[in-house]
Amino acid sequence: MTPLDYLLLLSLLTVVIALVAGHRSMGGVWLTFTYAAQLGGLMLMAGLTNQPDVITSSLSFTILGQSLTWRYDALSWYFALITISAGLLSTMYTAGDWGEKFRADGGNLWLLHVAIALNVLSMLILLGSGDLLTLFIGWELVSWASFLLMILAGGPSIQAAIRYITYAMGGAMAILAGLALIYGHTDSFTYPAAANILHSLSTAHLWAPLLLLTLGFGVKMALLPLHLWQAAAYAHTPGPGAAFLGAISSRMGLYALIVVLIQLVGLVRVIELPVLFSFISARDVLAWVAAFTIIFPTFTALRQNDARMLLAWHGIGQGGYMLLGLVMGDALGSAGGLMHVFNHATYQAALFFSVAAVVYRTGTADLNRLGGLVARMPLSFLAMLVGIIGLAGLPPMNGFVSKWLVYRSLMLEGEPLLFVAAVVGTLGTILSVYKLIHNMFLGQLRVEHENIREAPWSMTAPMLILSVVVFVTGLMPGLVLQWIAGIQATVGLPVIDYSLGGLDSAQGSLDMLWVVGVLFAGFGIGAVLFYSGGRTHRVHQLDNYAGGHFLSADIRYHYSDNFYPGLMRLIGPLYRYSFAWLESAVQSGLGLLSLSTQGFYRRVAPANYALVTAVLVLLWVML
Amino acid sequence: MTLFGLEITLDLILYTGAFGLIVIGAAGIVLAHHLFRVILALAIAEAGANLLLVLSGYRWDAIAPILSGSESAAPMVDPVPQAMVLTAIVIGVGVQALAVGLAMQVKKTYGTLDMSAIRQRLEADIAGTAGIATTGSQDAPLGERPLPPADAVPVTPGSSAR
Amino acid sequence: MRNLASLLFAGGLGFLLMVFGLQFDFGNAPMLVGQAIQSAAPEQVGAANIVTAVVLGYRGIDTLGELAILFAASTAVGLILGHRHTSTKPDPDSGLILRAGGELLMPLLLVVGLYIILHGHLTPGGGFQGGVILAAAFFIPVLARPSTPLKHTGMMLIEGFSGAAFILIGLAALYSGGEFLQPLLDKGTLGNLVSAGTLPLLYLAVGLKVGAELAGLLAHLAAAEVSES
Amino acid sequence: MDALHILIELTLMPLVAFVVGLFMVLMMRRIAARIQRRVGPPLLQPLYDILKLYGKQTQISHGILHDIGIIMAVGGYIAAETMLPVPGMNGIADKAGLITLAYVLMVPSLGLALGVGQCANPNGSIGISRALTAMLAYDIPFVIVIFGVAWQAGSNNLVDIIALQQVDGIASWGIVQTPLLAFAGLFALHAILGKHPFEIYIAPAEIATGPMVEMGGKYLGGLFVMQCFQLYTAGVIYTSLFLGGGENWLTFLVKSFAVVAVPICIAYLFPRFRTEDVVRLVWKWPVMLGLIGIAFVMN
Amino acid sequence: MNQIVLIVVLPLLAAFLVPIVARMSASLGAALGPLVMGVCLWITGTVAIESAGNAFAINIGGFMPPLGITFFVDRLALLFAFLTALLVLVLWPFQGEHRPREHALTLILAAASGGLALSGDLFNIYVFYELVSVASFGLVATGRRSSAPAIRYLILSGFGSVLALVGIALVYTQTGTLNLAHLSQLAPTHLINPIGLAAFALILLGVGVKAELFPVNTWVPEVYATAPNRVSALLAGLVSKLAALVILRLLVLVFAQEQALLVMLLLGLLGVITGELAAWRAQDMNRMLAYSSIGQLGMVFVAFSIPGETGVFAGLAIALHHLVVKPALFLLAARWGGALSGLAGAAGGNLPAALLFTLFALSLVGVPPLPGFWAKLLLVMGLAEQVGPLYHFALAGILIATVVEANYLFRIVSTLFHRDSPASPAPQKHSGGDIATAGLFGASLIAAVLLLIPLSQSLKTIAQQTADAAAYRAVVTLAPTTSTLGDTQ
Repeated sequence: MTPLDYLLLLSLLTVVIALVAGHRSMGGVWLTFTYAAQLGGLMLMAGLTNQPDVITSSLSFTILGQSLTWRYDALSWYFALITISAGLLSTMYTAGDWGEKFRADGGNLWLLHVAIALNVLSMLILLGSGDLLTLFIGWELVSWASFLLMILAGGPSIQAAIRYITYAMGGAMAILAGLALIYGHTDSFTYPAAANILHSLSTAHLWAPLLLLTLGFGVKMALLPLHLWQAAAYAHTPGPGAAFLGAISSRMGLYALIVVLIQLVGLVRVIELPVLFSFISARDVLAWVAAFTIIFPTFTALRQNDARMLLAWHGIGQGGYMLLGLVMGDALGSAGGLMHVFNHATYQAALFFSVAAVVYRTGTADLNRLGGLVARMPLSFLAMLVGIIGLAGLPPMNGFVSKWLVYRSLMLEGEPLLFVAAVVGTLGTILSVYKLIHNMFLGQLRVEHENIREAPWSMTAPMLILSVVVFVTGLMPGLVLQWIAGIQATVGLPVIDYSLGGLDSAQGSLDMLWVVGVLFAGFGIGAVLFYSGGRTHRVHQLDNYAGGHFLSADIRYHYSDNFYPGLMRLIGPLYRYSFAWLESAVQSGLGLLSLSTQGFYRRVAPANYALVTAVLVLLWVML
Repeated sequence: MTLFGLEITLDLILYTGAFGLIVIGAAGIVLAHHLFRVILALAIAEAGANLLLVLSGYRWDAIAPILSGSESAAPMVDPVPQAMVLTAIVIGVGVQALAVGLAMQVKKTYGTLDMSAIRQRLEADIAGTAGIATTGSQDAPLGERPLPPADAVPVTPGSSAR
Repeated sequence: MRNLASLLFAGGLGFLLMVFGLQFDFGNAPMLVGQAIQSAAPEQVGAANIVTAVVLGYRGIDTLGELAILFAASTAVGLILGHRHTSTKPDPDSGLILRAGGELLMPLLLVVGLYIILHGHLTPGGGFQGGVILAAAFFIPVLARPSTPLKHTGMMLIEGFSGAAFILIGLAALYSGGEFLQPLLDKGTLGNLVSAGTLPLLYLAVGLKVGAELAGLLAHLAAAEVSES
Repeated sequence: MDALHILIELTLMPLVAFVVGLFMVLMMRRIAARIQRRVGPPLLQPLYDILKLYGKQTQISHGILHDIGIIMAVGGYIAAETMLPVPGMNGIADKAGLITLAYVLMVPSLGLALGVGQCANPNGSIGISRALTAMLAYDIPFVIVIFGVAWQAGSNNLVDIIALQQVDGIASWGIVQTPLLAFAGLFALHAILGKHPFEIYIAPAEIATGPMVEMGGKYLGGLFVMQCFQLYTAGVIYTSLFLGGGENWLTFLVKSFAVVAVPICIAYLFPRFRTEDVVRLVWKWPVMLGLIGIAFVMN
Repeated sequence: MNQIVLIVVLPLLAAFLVPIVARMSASLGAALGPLVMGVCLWITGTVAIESAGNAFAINIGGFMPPLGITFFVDRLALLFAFLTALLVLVLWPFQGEHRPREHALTLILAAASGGLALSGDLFNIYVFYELVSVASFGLVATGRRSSAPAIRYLILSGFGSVLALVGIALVYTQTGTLNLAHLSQLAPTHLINPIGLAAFALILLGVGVKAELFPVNTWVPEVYATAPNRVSALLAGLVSKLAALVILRLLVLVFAQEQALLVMLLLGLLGVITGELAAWRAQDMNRMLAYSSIGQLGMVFVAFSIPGETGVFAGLAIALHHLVVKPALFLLAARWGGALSGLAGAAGGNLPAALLFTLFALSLVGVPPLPGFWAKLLLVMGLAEQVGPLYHFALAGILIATVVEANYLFRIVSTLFHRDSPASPAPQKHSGGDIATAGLFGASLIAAVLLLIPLSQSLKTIAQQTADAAAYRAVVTLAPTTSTLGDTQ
């Protein structure tokens, strides 16, 4: 029994407990403990981050002549850490009042627990894949587990989940095709064999598997133009489920891409690999896909009117930073990309938790039906504030550090356009998250929300924990960067030279300890200055400038709808529906084909086909 | 004997007969509108196939495969195809009888033996039993459009509060 | 236009098959199995009619299958067209000549049919040919008196037991240590009526079965027509 | 560099910035007055304004976040000033760099936005919406310029960039080496300052001064302080990027004031642009020039 | 060992006697069929144990092979004989009014299916094939509104038979023999040529009607939509596989040439694509399952078109998987036959059925670790090993079709579980028998997951044995006089 066995067994145990006790009121608490135990199991393997080593599971099969093995390395460990933590916090969140209300509203709490536990288990299995076949199996398990999580809410989530599973199956089949091509060359699914063959393949032959695998894994990552499924699917998942999915689910695609692009093909090869008949390389293509994945979903998020949708769209956009940093391939960029996985998971989960808390209290996530909640739910507000600062990538939160690393890498690699694209994404995010927090927590408190209270502790605790993590890892990014450095050493990337506060470099270093320190000192001075002024007195929110008009409680005096009209007038037509058109075109085409094949099976004289086929085959035989 | 430069031999004639029957049958199956004619065409085509089968056992100057006494020196035609044809014919009879029975049932059910009418009635019947629209109806497109139109219904601030 | 295309394809099929057919050396078939059977049949089966030897001996299981097909078709027709409705309408008068002719012809046809069946292993003819004649014999009374149904129970018994007899003869061979349908009994003298072992018995079963099945089929169809009109 | 030294630097830098900023505000108002054929305010008028606002009796607060917004706005700038090297003082410029500076500079905007949002006045929110849109517009040419300069210098450390420009006098200044970037930068600077024609987010007649609508007393005073820092920061960044920074305090101040004067002089000649026109304009010319400039730099 | 012939003969005997017995005693008549099928099951089992996996041949009537008819018994034949008996038994029409004729037809179907699995003679295969046809026409026509589909099916099948007969005639004219082992011996000199290929194409089109091969499968949707669901289950589950098995045997033994594989590949691929595409828009459960069945069978053909043991292995795996899944789905569809949109929330009334449906759908789509995944993986691996663009094209086609399949299957699954459906009349509850039977299939699917490794190994052994034409020839001892072809040609 290796530590990995313990981990997988613990995860399995969690699933079993969820199956047995998921419907009990104490089930959530027990599950929280088992997730904590999983985290403990993972910590047994913490040594992985220090040296490039693997821990193999004693579980292995030989089937159809292929051996299936599982093992963990630093990369798996890092992703597993995020996965289990997300599971832990989501379950903790679910375990208390939220779950009770969910059940009271007719939700299937048992299924939610089971689905999250299954998701964690399948992700841990995927992360442990020791060859291409187990990678694919894990991949499928993850896809279907998240399908279960997405679909359990019923209602509008069903459409979204079906769309997801269609995309996911498309992706899985592309992966299978890619694996098949590799298998066709090697007759084996092991990583070394695959790496060997991928190294020796000619450019033209390498493209097909590479493209297929990237497309397949890209679906899960929601890379453009395969991103349409994600936002709705995540947003319609019940609160903690959405947080879990938003935090880690689509990062599995990144994990697999790292395995393929970096461990198997080698980033050097990707950088060299030219796109046929052009002067750009595969790396450029990937980088630009990542850049567009940053821009388009971010600006789509900007126009959402549902908080969960908005966050989910941002989740897509942030995935672009991860890929962008990674394909830069230098120490900074890849560190930034990898670190962003952790950072994104933390603030995204905090944001979803906060939104779920608001939904829990108010019953809506419609940005046009909220406002002024900061006075009633200050802790949720705080979590959201920390979260949006992280999401927008502003100091002092952790999102800033990872994005900074990506920017620096882009600058050093001399990619001005990609750099601009990344910045455009960040700016769009700032606009969008301000809209989020403004429409929900700032401005006028609605009459019907006059009497609501802060969410209970079982809900605020997870988000505050996450807020602390977001802040602390922003202050001391070295905590995360040490894991990143371990990963970089394991997968064969240049290793980042980090310090506790950031990194030291001759070409411009970053020390978050100083930056954050100065920032807070500045705030302190500002506060001193401010409070040295005259005494303030608090007025009612309706005591407001209204052009001489007197406001009363029934007047909605809050600007929320169509928040950025000027911008929308300008850029709205540029991207609206462009990808949805693509999708519906495929769909209509399929429908047309389907209709005609049905027509084929409806013919009056079916023997016609037999006759024609016989004649054609005989003719072919003769010629 | 030659015709149009083509030497007319026995095998040409016989094969023409066999394949001709098959062609007639095939054309009938494909083209006929009346169910009974289709069944007849099927019978014709089967006859062609049987003829072809018999021909495969033919030998020049051979006698029927019946031992009539001691002189077994004379070459006999192949008995195996004959046996096969016997079987095939009976099979054909069975199938055709069943076909006629089915045709009668069809006539009873739909009141017509016209192939395309049957096809239409059948389609309507299946659809009717299942409770769905017959043809041309479209499924609802899969999934929602991901982007709600921003400027579809301008909600004025305050309107929702009242 | 579509008709023309279909015709063209049908013609094309014929032409292409023709091309293949004409590649053979017509009249000089390889006859591998045929030759061997011709030489082996007299002592292995003992039937003068080699075709019969093939039908009931070498390819006996084919014949069983074909009997089953007839049975299946008859059963299926019975199943589809349902139980016979006894017509309430009075018999249309079929006339004296037809009635009398029918009554006269029936025994004659029975005799001829049985003769052909029983000589199947010696001369052209046999169970199928004879069976069809038997069927006609069974069916003629129905033609003469449409409202008088065929003796259903009798038909069914003949149908079932003749088929079972065929199989049981085969099984007897199996349990006497041979293979299924292995020839039993004495081969006798080639050309005699009582020769070729169990072959005539099998042919009798076949004949009865075919006769019963065909008659049943015809009766079913006729009854359905009667009930419809 | 001992701790005391750096502590002194960190204290002095914002203080200098504030004082210089006050004079920049004065200069701005004087220039505006001259263009409008007025005399303009006296020397210490900006300071008096701030003191007066801080001392006012009616200080209306819309909640704690309203306060925090102002604190963040001022505090963010104070922090940012420590990352801007001035002659003799580098502060923490070598630990932060250009990108960090650019992002720290967004913190005050975000703080202000939060504070305004808490006021629950649609005029304020509309103003913020416009201001954020404008930020989206001008930050793009701004980061292009930053990229170009950082690439040119091979570093994103402002200290390095300034040092490189001081190697051989004017010839090594950014404005000579990379004139296109310098021009794009000036354009962006103008927009950053939010002066005419880029002041749609204030638009007094339309949305009642937008973000400032609910600001009075020390809240407005805070904003005045912020304005001082803003002008100073803009001037010093540009100076550091393109004008070789300050060899000494004299040239440093001259350059900074000159930089700030340029947009102010132009500003009052134009009417206001609509939001989308701002975006369109800024995304067109400075971005184009900036990209061409980068193309030159990277060759 | 030669008692294996009983699995063909006994059901026939029972079929002949069922009407008589039923007349005498209704309960005895009703019990006769299941009893006989149980005996068949037992016989197959004992023979399988006795033979210990070694192939052997039985000469019917005791005549040496090319003269008489041979039954060739190897693992594959035994497997399918066993499955035939088992499936017929499981899908036996226990419920409803007792109709001896229906029992007789079912027994005939079983006998003929066993015959198809065992027969080693080309014409004998044709006879059994026709027997299967007639029996299935009859069974199909027992549906209330299925006479029109049945006759259309009959006509198509009849035309196919004509083509097959012509193909057999070509083969016989060319070689003068019908025994598969003998043909296999002669094939290299006599059938690996255009005539052999033409004969194969004709036989393929003929036998393909039952196997739901692409252009001759137009009967499938309408027949499955109207026939009783147990009959649909038998046809889709069993009969189609046996027809495919026949084609496999012919392909391996007699027509092993590249072009033949190519034709199969092309037709199979078209079947996959058209089937899944048509299913995508199907609006009722039965027709959707029918189209999906076309797609699955197409996949079997694509697999068989991979030369060698790999293809046989993959094809058998897919065929067996489909044999388990599709009958169960048809049973579940028995009460869910209406419009798909009418199934909203059906899971509420009948959770086990909905869960079973989900399980089968998952396996059909190929979700690991369910058997469907491994079958598909085998196919993918097999296709990937082949060089040639057409194989890769087929790979792409199959994978795309899988995506389409996942979409429509899970549209239904989600409809079943759709909670807040409008007040629509709840679909009927399933009969207990249907659910139990479907549960049996589901359990076997799960068992297959647990026993995956031994199962895959034994299936591999079966595939090896099946793909080995030389071993087949070695088992069937030919009469010495005919073992070589005279120089008459």
